[in-house]
Amino acid sequence: MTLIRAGLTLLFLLTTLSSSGAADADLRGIIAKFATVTDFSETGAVVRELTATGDPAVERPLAALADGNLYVRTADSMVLVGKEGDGSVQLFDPLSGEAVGQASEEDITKITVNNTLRRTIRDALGTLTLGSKDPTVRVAAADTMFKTPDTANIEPLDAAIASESVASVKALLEQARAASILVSDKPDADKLAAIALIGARGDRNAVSLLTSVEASASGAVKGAATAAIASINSTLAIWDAGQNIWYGISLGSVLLLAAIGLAITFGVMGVINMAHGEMVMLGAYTTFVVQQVIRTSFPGLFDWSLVIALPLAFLVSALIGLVIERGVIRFLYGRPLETLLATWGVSLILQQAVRSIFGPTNQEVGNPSWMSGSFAIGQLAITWNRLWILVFALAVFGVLLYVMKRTPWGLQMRAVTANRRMAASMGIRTPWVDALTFALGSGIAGIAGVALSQIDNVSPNLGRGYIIDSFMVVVFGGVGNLWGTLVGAFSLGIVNKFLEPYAGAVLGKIVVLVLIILFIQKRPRGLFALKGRAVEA
Amino acid sequence: MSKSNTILYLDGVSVSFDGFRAINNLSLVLDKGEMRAIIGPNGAGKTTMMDIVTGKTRPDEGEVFFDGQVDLTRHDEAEIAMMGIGRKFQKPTVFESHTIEDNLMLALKGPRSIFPALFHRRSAAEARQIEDILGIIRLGDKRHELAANLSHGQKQWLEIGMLLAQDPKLLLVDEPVAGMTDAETEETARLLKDIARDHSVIVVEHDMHFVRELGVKVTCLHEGSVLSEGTLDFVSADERVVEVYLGR
Amino acid sequence: MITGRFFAAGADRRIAITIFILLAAAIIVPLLNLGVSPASAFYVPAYIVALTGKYLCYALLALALDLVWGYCGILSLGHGAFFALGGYAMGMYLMRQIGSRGVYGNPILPDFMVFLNYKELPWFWHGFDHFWFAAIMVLAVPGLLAFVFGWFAFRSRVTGVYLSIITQAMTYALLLAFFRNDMGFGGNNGLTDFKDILGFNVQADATRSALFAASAVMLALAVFFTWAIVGSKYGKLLMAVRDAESRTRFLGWRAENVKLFAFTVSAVMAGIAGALYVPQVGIINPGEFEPSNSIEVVIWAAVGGRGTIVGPIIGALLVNAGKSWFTGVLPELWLFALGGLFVAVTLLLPRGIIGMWDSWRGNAKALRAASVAEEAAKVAVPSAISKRARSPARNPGEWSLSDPEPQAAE
Amino acid sequence: ADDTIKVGILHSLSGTMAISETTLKDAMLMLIDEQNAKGGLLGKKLEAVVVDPASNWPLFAEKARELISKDKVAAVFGCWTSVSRKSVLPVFSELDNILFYPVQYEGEESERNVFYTGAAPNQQAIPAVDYLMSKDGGSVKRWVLEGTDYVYPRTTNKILEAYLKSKGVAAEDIMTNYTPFGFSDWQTEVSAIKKFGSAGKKTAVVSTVNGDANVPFYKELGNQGIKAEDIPVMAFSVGEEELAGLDTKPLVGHLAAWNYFESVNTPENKKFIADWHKFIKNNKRTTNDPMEAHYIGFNMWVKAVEKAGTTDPDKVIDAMIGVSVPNLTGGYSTMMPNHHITKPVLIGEIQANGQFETVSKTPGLVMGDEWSDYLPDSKDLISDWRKPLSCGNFNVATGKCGGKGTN
Amino acid sequence: MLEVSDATLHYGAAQALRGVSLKAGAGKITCVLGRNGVGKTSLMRSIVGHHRLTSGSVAFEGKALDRSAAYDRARSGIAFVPQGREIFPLLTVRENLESGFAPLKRADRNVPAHVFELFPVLKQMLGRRGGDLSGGQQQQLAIGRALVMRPKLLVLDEPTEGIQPSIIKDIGRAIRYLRDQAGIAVLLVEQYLDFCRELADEVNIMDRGQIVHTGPAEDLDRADVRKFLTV
Ligand SMILES: Nc1ncnc2c1ncn2[C@@H]1O[C@H](COP(=O)(O)OP(=O)(O)OP(=O)(O)O)[C@@H](O)[C@H]1O
Ligand SMILES: Nc1ncnc2c1ncn2[C@@H]1O[C@H](COP(=O)(O)OP(=O)(O)OP(=O)(O)O)[C@@H](O)[C@H]1O
Ligand SMILES: NC(N)=O
Ligand SMILES: [Mg+2]
Ligand SMILES: [Mg+2]
Repeated sequence: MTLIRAGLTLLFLLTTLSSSGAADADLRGIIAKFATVTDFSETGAVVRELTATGDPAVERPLAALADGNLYVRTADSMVLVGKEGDGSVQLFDPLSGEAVGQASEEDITKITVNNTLRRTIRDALGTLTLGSKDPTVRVAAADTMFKTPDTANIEPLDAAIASESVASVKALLEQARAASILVSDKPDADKLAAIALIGARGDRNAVSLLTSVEASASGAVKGAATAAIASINSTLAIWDAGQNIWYGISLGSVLLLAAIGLAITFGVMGVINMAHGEMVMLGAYTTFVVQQVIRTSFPGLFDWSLVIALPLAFLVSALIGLVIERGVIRFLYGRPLETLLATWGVSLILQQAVRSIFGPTNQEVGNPSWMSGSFAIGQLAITWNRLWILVFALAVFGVLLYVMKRTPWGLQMRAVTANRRMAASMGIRTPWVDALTFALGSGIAGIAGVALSQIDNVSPNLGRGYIIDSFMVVVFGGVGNLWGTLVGAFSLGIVNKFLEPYAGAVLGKIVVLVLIILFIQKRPRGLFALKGRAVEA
Repeated sequence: MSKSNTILYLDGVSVSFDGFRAINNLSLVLDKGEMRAIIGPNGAGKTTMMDIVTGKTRPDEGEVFFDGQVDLTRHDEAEIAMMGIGRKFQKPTVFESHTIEDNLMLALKGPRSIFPALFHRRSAAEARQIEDILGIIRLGDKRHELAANLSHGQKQWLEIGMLLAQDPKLLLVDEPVAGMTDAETEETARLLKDIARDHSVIVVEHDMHFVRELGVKVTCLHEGSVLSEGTLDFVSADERVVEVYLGR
Repeated sequence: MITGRFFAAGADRRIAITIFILLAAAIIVPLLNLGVSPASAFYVPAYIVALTGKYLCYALLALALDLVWGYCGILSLGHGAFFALGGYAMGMYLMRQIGSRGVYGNPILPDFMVFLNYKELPWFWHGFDHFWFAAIMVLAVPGLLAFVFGWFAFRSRVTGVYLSIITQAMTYALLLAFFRNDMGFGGNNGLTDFKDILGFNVQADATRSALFAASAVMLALAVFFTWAIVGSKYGKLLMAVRDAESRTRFLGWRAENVKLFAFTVSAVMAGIAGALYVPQVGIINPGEFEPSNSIEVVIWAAVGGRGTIVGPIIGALLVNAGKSWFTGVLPELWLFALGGLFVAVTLLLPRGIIGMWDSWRGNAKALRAASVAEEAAKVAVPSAISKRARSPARNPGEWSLSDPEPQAAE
Repeated sequence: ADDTIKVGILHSLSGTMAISETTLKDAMLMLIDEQNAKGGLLGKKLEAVVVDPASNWPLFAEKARELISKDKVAAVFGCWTSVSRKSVLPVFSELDNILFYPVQYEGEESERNVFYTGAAPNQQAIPAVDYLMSKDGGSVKRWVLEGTDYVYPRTTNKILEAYLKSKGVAAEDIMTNYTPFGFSDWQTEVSAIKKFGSAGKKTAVVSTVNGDANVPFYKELGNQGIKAEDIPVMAFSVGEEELAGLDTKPLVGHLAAWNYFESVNTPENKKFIADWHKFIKNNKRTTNDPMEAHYIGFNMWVKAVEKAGTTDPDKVIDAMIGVSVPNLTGGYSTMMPNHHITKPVLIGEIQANGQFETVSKTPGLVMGDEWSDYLPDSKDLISDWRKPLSCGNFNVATGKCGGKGTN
Repeated sequence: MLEVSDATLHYGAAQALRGVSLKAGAGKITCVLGRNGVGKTSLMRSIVGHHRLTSGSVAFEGKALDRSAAYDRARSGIAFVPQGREIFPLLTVRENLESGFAPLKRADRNVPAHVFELFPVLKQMLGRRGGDLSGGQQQQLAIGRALVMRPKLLVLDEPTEGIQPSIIKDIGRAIRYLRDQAGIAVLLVEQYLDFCRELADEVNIMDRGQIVHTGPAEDLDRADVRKFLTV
């Protein structure tokens, strides 16, 4: 490792002195050696040789190698960058990047890499790209160098700091430099300053670095490191609590989404809807089908796939819900318990139908780019998919609440489910209201499926995984009360996530269940229990 | 006021629901063996008062004593019923999937724990009692029918029958003649007067003919407290009662 | 006294027939298995004995559930837990009977404890080397759990769907707990590899026949006891509590005790079913706590006709036989068949097989029992919807005739 | 009737395990078809008897009994989870039939009537950890053992813990965590891994997370940005089938240890894949390790039946030992006296196309070790089903068959 | 306006109505009396469509209703105040009233002022849940709710049950007002003889599932008529 560093430093110096770099032919000579490597250590050796040339031009072949895109053409042992298309591979020159034709997969051999090599290349590229024009690349470089401190990094970093114009990048570079100072034999004063700088960074990487300093250093430096670690850890503890809340909220939003359709079909209509989970599943499969069509026919629209899937999933599930209501449920009003039996049967049928049509295995539903990755608020990493699911869950909740409380349809729904016969005598078309209400609940389950496809398996078993939790949420919150479902979902989510770090996921879940049981003793009609004569009936 | 000779003693009782005061500083005393008629506008708190006495609703404040010494606020429905307070509900509530006879059997006075019930066999005395009650409520020919199949008025009668079977010391009767014909109303009045000979009774009714028939002291509630009390003539002459209740 | 009633003229003929069939089966099936040559047309293969023995245990479980659900309106979605606990108690006995015949040859510790590095038997495993102790535990553990659980829940007046869901939470929590290897019950693999029961080889045909006979007799006994309970004044009270709980309170009955008794008895019955089940299937694993298992029990009872004694038994036998058969002949489509069956039963036989049978025969008395079942609906769903459930009693299967009038004690 | 030889297939086609097991049922049907195309066995056609034990353990036992007693099958290929195997074991020994069990498992078992064609812990877990400790594997110093809470992960982790400690890993450098079946909210766990991994030592996760829980686990790993270069995850239950439900681009470099990868480049494998695609009529369907195990097991059975000249289980069981058939990774697998087979161990990295790329392969074949050398109570046990020993738990210390006995 | 002819109704095996024929004309108050359990409620429920007649027919404004559902009957102008109130317990008083908007045109969707004049308590309690009201208040709500529908035929099943005397008088005035001003038909089941006598244009007396007498209100004083009402 240090050897590479030394080489890199040399290279850095060379490149800064003479920007022309090593001769093109030399590089090609080295690259050609990839054609004959037989194992990872040989590949590693070639990589080292390549980086030692110090030519920024090596970035292209190295990056390709790390991404698994470097190939050897069997016919002439040429080493080329490849880009997989359908059926064939586009080939490019590794240095110039010019297209040099196509090949089928049989005609070329991929040069394999493993994690160790990938990391080596990444580190090497990190240093190489310290002078990149793109600030994000420089940030990445600084980050890499922070995580892999080395005395040899100090000088290139000094140079980079001197020429850095963006203040935030500069701070990162300085931290990277401080990291390297800590592993150097610089005087303690420098190291103390470095610790202060790193302490200010306040993240886990800083703790990780300081921990190793603490272990190796002595005297004032050790003390400073200990103090810095303690101070970072105490702030991190606060962030941890914040993180638990966030995890709880996001788990809550998933529970809410899963349960909210049930809050209609069960909570409002009183149908013990065991097929609810399958409605969610249908929504997820709709997403899958939409993405399949997009992948094969309109690849450009992939980022829109969820937006397209939402209304479709609603329609698919609502339609199936409508069929179930007209075909089965409507004969069971007044016999709510039998709905359990019938919908259980329906759920078996739907599950098996999906299994027969799509197969028993998981289907791949991709995350659009805006649903991927994460961003940080302080030390809090928030993943985009969770955030969007939260926003989405709240939006669905809001709309539903509006429909139920503010529209004539909502009023009729509630009247019909309270007393179907009397509602009919008020001129309400009860069959319509029943059918549409069940379809609404089912449709909402369907759109929940779109969101859940982003974080869970899309398989015929998807629904079964949510049905118990959904009932638990609806009942815990208080049947027939939408707000109860909301608060129930979030409180169960948060309690669960606070317990998990201490009790572990299994015990945590057990504790939550026991808490639910105990809580119901205190409030036998759920969190948002309706009180008074009206309900005691 | 001395509690000792009273069967029911309410003093300063208040209860509110979500801020609405249904019973407001209500004081009411019923002597042993007395029958009292309670009238008052819809929503005056008559049913709520019964809820308080039978343990269904807990008062926010005030004293409720039974038989001079038992603090009813410390007991639950079953205990209160066991002490000897029986109730007929405003809306008839019977066990719909049981026959008329079984409804009465379950109400019959007797031990109220599980094992006696498990090994219970109907005694001749019980059978006779049920027979008598069936006669009184004129449902003898329907004795083997499910209570669910009774008309509204018949359910009223069955409830009265269950109350008789319970044989409580104090009877709370909420609107017994609602839905009855005039003839039946008279019948019911006779029946209640009969019962009142050795029981204490509170009757709530809106039917003034019926109340007159009973010929007992009348209390008129309004907005959760006593508005007027005395003989029916006295109360119906009260301007305020006419204003809020009887109408012109 | 109770027996007197049974043999009296008023005894329900159907109950008598059921008990007779069960007792006859307890004698005849073992005879046909052990005493008849395998070549004979009357020979009952051991495979069938084992299978039907298992169904009988399910039937007993369904009957136990029906006592609380059909007659008392407590829709327990956690009865599988009592069944499983009874099964575990028996499984622990059977594990201890293995002795040093386990793969590690440890005379004290069951195999799973050996390879999970247990040094000694956990305290709660003590005593299970005695059958009598295990037998007591089979009754006591489910009974006690039900008693404690019910004591809290009924006193707090948890009813309807809320009760259903906390029973479900209970079985779910137990599922997770028993999955944990740290619990000392063998984790996911559960307890298996049984050798002897009361000194007899569990694999032997004779033992299997004996277990079958025991299950049949136990079910017959349970039928008799359920019948006696349901027919007593307490049974009437049970139904009264189901229909108008608060009204019973105003008559001076302690509804919570009424329910608690039935719930505990039912849990004990379920525990016995589990205990008989385990030696016959050869394994007990936390999967038995699966909430969906408990839901299935509800479905058996519903298919057969809840609120009747024979109904749940028929439902359990039928659904499980169907499942065995379908999974063999239609391995890839059987869920369609089973799901279709459930839908069809609900639509075409609204009160289960027995309920429908009765109303076809216009049998007024049975009609009442079935209508009674209808009432149970009240438990599952809150507020007004449940109310309407009560009335199809008056005109089977047609909600429009129902009377939504709230039955509350106003 | 007597003109066919029946073969039982006991894999769940519904319920939670259908997701994994259905493929094996199809693979078996394919193998049986192919054998019939080659003329069957002992001059008779093979006939598959498929039943659905529906992911329900007692039902496994019932169906096994049905297959053997009613359908009179000559052998059964089936089960996935250990508990399903445990559930049917007594049935197989009582009715004396043969079960081929194709899935990697925790070991600690050797039954006369069962042939274990999946990996024992030493054929998967130990080599995987060895790889991670090696320079190529990144010289891992700190370990997260993440598993689903059931016997296989528990036992495997127990063995691994003992093994790691024997290699000088400190207790505080091992973090063990269990989650329930089908767990789907991995936020806390993944962030704990991240935290554990930031202690300045090279960290890896060894995952025995089972089945459905994997997809959300990997999705969360990807989203929280845990890169294989930083904290690689080595899985024992994630194969091509599981990856098919995932976008693997963010997961490139994470690892799995198996005895077979679809990507293995051998003529046998090419043919197998081609046959599979033809049989299942879908070119996208992947192959995986348990399929190979059935491939090996089935061919061994065929060979043993031919050797014995009969399908009589007793004779076939004896004939099985020593049978050697080609596996799909370019060598031969042999049935050992302990009813486990020899296999190569492959470590693969996940690629963007959902396949694994082999980054390490044991030089020779590894023999399945039923009794772990790293557990105190089983290290003295061996299994040898050859006569005259014929014992699944022979104690070399006491010289007796029947386990360890009291100590 | 409303014509019931030869209606029979069975509950399972039990017969509740035995060939009942009845007319209720527009601008008239038609009263039905009878002892408990004679079939009054059964008849009303058959008219509004809760029960399907075993035989016989119901015609409204000349159109046969036998095949139409309860909501279509409501939409054609029949409003019902059932025995036992049947208000929607979890809906607020306002929502209970608004549930009568369903058959109305958008422009008509308001609560007529006379509802609140008649039952001022409803105005005070608009936000309270229907189920929380006292029995008499619920009864007032049930009547008010029916009036919101602007019916042509108002079917009232014992509307005075549990209502305080002053409001009974108001209800009587209201019914008369509706008859005279709006010209609607009123079909009234009553036990309260005085109330009936005061209001009715015509009385029908039922006994054991049959109409045994039809005539003007004054007939109620005849002994041969009275006998049907005594025990
Ligand atoms: N749970 C509750 N929530 C809100 N208000 C309530 C509740 N229970 C009763 N009330 C109100 O309390 C008042 C008293 O009701 P109560 O039933 O006691 O009247 P009442 O005197 O029996 O009337 P009626 O003669 O109509 O039966 C009514 O205005 C009612 O609306
Ligand atoms: N749902 C039902 N099922 C079976 N029988 C019923 C049903 N409803 C009512 N009955 C019976 O039908 C007869 C008529 O009942 P109905 O309710 O029409 O009487 P009613 O004249 O309205 O009496 P009341 O004045 O008491 O309200 C009664 O004998 C009653 O027992
Ligand atoms: N054996 C397993 N993977 O359960
Ligand atoms: Mg009242
Ligand atoms: Mg009536």
